[in-house]
Amino acid sequence: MLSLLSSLTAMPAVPTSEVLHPANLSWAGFILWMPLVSLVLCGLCAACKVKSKAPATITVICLGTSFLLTLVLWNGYTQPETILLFDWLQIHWDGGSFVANFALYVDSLTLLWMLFVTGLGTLIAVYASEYMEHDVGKGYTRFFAGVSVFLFAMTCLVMGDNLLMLYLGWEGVGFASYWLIGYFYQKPSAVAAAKKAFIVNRIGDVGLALAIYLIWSTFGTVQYDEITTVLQSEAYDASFGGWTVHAIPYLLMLAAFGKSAQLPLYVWLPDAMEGPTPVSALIHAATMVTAGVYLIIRTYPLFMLDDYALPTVAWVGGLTALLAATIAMAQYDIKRIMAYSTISQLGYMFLGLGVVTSYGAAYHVFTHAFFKAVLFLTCGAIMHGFAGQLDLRRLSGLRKMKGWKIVSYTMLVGCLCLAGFPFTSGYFSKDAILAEAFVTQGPGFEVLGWLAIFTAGLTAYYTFRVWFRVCAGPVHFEPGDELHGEDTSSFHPHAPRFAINFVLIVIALGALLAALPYFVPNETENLHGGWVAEMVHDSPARDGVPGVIVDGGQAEAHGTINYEIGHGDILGIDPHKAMYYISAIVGFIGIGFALFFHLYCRSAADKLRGKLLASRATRWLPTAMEHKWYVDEIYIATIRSPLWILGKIFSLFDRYFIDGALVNGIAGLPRVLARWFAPLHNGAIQSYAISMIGGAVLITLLMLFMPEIVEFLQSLSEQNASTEQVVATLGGGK
Amino acid sequence: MMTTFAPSALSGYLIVSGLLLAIGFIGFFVRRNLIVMFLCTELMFQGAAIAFVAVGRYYFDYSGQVMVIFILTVAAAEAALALALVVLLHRQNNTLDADAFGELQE
Amino acid sequence: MDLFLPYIACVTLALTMYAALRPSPLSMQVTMVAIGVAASGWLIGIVTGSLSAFNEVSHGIFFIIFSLCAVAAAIRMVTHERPIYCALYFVLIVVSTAGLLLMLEAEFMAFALIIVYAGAILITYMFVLMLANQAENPEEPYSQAIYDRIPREPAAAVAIGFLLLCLLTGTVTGGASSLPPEGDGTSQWYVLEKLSHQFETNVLEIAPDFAWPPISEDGHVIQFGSSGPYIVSGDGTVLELDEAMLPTNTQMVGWSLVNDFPVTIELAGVILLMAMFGAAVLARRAIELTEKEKRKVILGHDSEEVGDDR
Amino acid sequence: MSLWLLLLLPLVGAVCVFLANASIAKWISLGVSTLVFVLSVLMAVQYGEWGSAGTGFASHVAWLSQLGITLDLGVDSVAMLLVLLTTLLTPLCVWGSFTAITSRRKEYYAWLLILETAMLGVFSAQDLILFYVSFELTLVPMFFLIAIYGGKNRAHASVKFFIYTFTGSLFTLAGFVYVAWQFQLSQHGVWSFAIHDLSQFASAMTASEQGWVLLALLAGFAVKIPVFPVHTWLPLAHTEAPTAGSVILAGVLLKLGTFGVYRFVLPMVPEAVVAYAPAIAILAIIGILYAALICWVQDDVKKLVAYSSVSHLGFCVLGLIALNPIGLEGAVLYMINHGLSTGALFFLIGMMYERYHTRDMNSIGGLAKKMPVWSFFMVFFVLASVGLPGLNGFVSEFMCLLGTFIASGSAPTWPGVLGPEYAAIAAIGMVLAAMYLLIMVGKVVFGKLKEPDIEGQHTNLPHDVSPREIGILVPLAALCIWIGVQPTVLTDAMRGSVEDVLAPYPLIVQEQLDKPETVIIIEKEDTHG
Repeated sequence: MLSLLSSLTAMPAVPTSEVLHPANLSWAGFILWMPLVSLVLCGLCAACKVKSKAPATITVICLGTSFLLTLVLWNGYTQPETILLFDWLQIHWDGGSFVANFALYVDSLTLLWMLFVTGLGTLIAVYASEYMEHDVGKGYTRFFAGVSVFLFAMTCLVMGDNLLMLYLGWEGVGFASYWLIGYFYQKPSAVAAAKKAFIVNRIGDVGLALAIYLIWSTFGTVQYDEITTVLQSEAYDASFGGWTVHAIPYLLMLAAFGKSAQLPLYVWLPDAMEGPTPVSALIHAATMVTAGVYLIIRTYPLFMLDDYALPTVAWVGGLTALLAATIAMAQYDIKRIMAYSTISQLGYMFLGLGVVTSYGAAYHVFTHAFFKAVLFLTCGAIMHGFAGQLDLRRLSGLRKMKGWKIVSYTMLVGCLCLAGFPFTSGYFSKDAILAEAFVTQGPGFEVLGWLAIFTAGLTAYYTFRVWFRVCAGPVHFEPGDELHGEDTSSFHPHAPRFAINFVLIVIALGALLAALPYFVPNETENLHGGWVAEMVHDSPARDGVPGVIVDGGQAEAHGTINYEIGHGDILGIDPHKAMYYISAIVGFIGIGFALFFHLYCRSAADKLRGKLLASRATRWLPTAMEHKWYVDEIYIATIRSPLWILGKIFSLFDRYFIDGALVNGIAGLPRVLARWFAPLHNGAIQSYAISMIGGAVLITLLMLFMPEIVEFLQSLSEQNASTEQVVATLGGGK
Repeated sequence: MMTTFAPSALSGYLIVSGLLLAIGFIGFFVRRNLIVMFLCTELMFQGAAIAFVAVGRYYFDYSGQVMVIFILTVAAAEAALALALVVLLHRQNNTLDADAFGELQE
Repeated sequence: MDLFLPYIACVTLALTMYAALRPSPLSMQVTMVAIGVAASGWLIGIVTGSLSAFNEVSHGIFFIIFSLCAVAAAIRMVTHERPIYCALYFVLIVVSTAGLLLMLEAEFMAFALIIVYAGAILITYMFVLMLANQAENPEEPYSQAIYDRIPREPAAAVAIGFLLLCLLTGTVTGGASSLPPEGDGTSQWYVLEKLSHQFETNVLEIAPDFAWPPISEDGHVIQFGSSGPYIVSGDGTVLELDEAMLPTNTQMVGWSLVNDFPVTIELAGVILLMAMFGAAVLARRAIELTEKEKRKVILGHDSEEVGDDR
Repeated sequence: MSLWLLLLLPLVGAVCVFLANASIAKWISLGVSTLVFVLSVLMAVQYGEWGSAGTGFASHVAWLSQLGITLDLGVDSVAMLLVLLTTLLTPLCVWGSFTAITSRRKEYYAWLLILETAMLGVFSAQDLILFYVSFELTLVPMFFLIAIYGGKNRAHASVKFFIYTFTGSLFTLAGFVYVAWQFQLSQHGVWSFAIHDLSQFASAMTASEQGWVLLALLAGFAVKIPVFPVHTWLPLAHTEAPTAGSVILAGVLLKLGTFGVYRFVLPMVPEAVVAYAPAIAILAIIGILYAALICWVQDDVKKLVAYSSVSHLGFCVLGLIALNPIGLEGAVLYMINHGLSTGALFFLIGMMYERYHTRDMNSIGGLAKKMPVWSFFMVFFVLASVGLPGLNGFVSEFMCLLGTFIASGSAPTWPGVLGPEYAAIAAIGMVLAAMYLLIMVGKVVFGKLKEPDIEGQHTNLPHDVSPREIGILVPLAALCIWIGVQPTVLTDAMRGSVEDVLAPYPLIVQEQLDKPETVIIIEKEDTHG
């Protein structure tokens, strides 16, 4: 509320020159303010100890308003606009300034992101109003306040017109994530997961902060449009910025990898599933984790400045996708499977960015947001209904149970999309990335392409492993441990009611319809890829849109980078066409394996596992996969524990060496000296007399021999001077 | 008119005064009887008095003798007060040992 | 070698002092005092040079006698284990000092010293000593209190004391030659000038027809010529002045006291007064009164009932 | 003259408190300190030098004119901001002590008010001696606050606090006197202790002289800040001090050191600052990382926050010696922000301690269930401390690091002697800060409810924070948000003073940068010859 007020009252101290302030767009600020209003109202609810569903209503209305405003903004969008809300951080001095206003930058990329962020946000808030109802009066308000904070921060992140706004949102979503993961704050694992998420993200944040410093010191600004202007200006040449332009993309990468859970910073995301499921769906699947992708797309021109920046992104993305997929195959907790699947899909997106198809990445973000939200929300519904049961071995045949049909079939939709089943949205978006891996020439991109195709197969397998286990097969279930006073034997699943079902259907439809934009004809010439491509094309990331020749001007000016587009092929066929068939085949193979092992012959899966475990040569494979390749353990052993031990050592060092030996030692010196002189002050008057006389004698002696002493000292200094003179003469002589 | 006074004669007087001062000091330090200690300070006063008068004589300056008058004054005052204190202390501890009054000592 | 002779004397004296401070029989004590006196005499002799340094030989002889007497008495006083004897030896010191002062033509001070010290202060000391010291058996060799018999750290005291003495000796022997020139005695004549009544009387006694007052020049009436001081009258008569006209030493001291140190003498008076008060307050003995007696003092009668409000 | 009113009012209040009945002492001191706060706010409104380099409310009173010592007062905009911080925190401290202090109340409140006078004196002194006297005068009330009202080990802590900081500042005095003496020699015996005169004079001294003066000044200020190797008094003093003492200590007293650097070290000895800046920066960075790692393994919440002060002020020092406006403005902002957020954290820990009589993280936990409002504020201020954007800590931390980052020799307008590598290493501190503070929150606020056995130590305080305690926290929280959202108001306000202080630096840095190369060349020639 306070910041809202100040935004209204704050007068810009220094007029910002570049902002043409179209009055008709200033209402766009309310996209940002509505979540904040919701937060404040939720806060009031908390203060008044409201014990109803009012917070949910408020949040849904506010977020819905945001979504509607976004729609209106999109509808009226013609060209990029900067909308100044208020002056935030403006430091001017003699010879420079650092300006980061609280301003919005609305271009098509922003709108693309905002549409699904606010849309999904609203829907998931509706879902949560039912999902969280058992907490009404206790954590209900807290939950919706957290969601509001998240939406506010995410809006800042996406809509901010400068990197500092992005940083604000960046840390803000991290904090909201901390807040919501730690929602069940009495559960130690939830608290630990929240902490882990925040701290790991913080590592990325440091990268972002340093990148901002570098960008500012290189370009003199942190505003996106001005950076672009500098890059296109004449001041830009091969020697521009020196080493800094090569360091910037790697620092940004660090930030993106942290937020989007890529190697080596992905470890927080699986643990983040400790939060309520709507949170997992909204934050840890659909929106927040795509912030890294957004960051890289937003700063795509900067990535073009270094030869190895984008290949690095590609390789990290590809490897993450593979690693996460292998882990997902061996997990039993369906929510965790979805988490690893998210990491894997995010890996695809980075792969897409790396192989210079920002369009593909953005499109995958878009489709993934829908189908992964569906998957998480169905998981949530199952968890809600079966008292926290998430183990796929203890659930079966859901689709045959009364009231669970919608859940089962929406989940099927999600699975199909995720597996890349032909003509679903995931099929098109994934193909856009895979094909481009073969199109673009880069270090090992072809290998990456094949790896990604293999991973697609794994994806199809683990996805349908879940669905066949949980929704198909004979009816069987065991409740989880979150029984609210119910007995295990008399347990009845709580089938989801209207709100959840409604949201599931809407989002599932969205997931299916997300394929449509691919076919929407766009107005720009020579542009494939439909609506999303157009949205990306209007942004700084247009280099990665098919049909557009990479604007090699900047890149070539800088070095040897040369992404040749359109020359690659796959087995002699045009990659885009080939990929339609290859990925369909791979998907079917994956689904086929899942069908065999998890529907028709479930015992075979256990047998296979048993066989693998029995043989010494292959034992490591399932063990390592089930233990997530021991990455957490490795991190603890190599980073956390050594640092902790270092802290302990420092603590002891501080106490015993610096404080004990140095400080107290020095402070103890006077005491030691005093021990020598203390006998002089023994209280006997005669000893005082003796010291008095002794002093008098000394002083008299000094006075008597003063001339001699002075003479002696003079002779000494003369000697010194003469030595110096000698030295000086010698030195001078040389 | 007074006759002049040779420097070597002055030296003689000063040496005597120094002897008295030194012996008085030794006495003050070694003796433990409070009253004798005071007597020793008086002895040091004597030494000082001789030095004052001798130097005054050397310069025909009578301030030296005036100083001796003040020394007498101080000695008298000191005797009165110190002896009063000694009487008081003796009443308390029934001893004149200076070392016996060490309560304020650390 | 001559340079070190005084110090050798000092060291001898120091060793003697140290020996004398140890508890020892009387004969030993006497021997030590004798050696000490001899060493002191030697020291004084070295410093003074010869008796010719004094204006008259008798002065020199008396100086030697008095000073050795004083030193001997001082050594004895410091080393004697019976406080009464210490006090008596101190009387001897005072008398010797008075003698030395006489040699220095400070008659007033000499007698004042004897009167005030020997007559007043020392008597007080004796009283207190007798008051405080328990009567002891004079026959018993070690009947004195232990704190009178055992000295405290004589070695350190002797060391420091004689370091002091050596220093003084050094100063005196080394510094006598560098002293500023001695006075010429003109100051006495100027004092006479100011004692105008006495001056006039004395002058008119010698030369009754002198035209008083004389002419002053450079602010002074008395002028110094080659043959001594003279004054010039208004009519140009010159009168040579005689030394007998000078004010006496005592007069000079008095003049110096009231002319040069008027405030100091006031202060001395205050100090004495305070000392008197202080001594009275300190030595006052608190009288222990019972409740009954207090009540009697306060109320003026011996009533049990009144004022009993406990 | 109004500064005099500001200075003397608490003193008069202290006398009144001392004379009054013990039961109303707290109300008197609350009234007086609030009055002072209102007065200072009015002054801030009237203050005419915002944004410029001038000194406002200047007044001249002669004191020891033979030595040129005066009682001149006056505040530049940075000092004015710190005056506001002081006058804000003092009434809050008084208010916060209402229930915590039950014995010897009169003296307590009197000492607090005297402390306020001393702190205001430091910020508003225009005379070195007056500054020094005020600087040392802060020790006395603080000493008694710790020694009488502190924890178990209070005697040791208070003595250590006093002697350690006092010893350091004696060197500072020596430095001051040396400069004044040299000034006197150059002025043919005319003494002056006016800060302005001496700054001008000292900056013209030779480089080696400046180096010694810098070391002398830093000896006092570095202990106060505290910089890495001389920090060990701080955790001890914080742990043992009463709540209000800790708040004042963290909120204002530590700022005396950084303010001293701003006011004296930077203008007086620019050449030496340039020469020593890398060394100081390295110490600051060591402090940031070292203290952060120590925080991690602490069990005592208060000690943790105390060490976090050491870590945080490292950023502030970096900003101070970045020698460019953004860094210095960030550092000044850091002083204020650290005062607000860490002060609030100490308040919160005090509230917890009043209820549970323990600060051990192992014996307490999950307080969110029992004290939701308290937990809310705890998390809030921890986040402010961690540097969440939108709150105050972020802005200053960001500016300090940015200042350090761009303070390389190649910077066009404000060359410095630090650079990206310093900022990059210091930025690790941001991760560590999040780590230890969130671990602390995770243990104390979240998790399963764990309460120590408080039998026999019943307090009549409510479970959760009382309205009075909320009243203390809300202004601080509001300021945290306001500064986070509108930092430009403050940075604009201090710009003139900051640039005035930094004005001579670009030239000196440039000279310094040119110098080492020539030296190297000479050495090379020597070896060849």
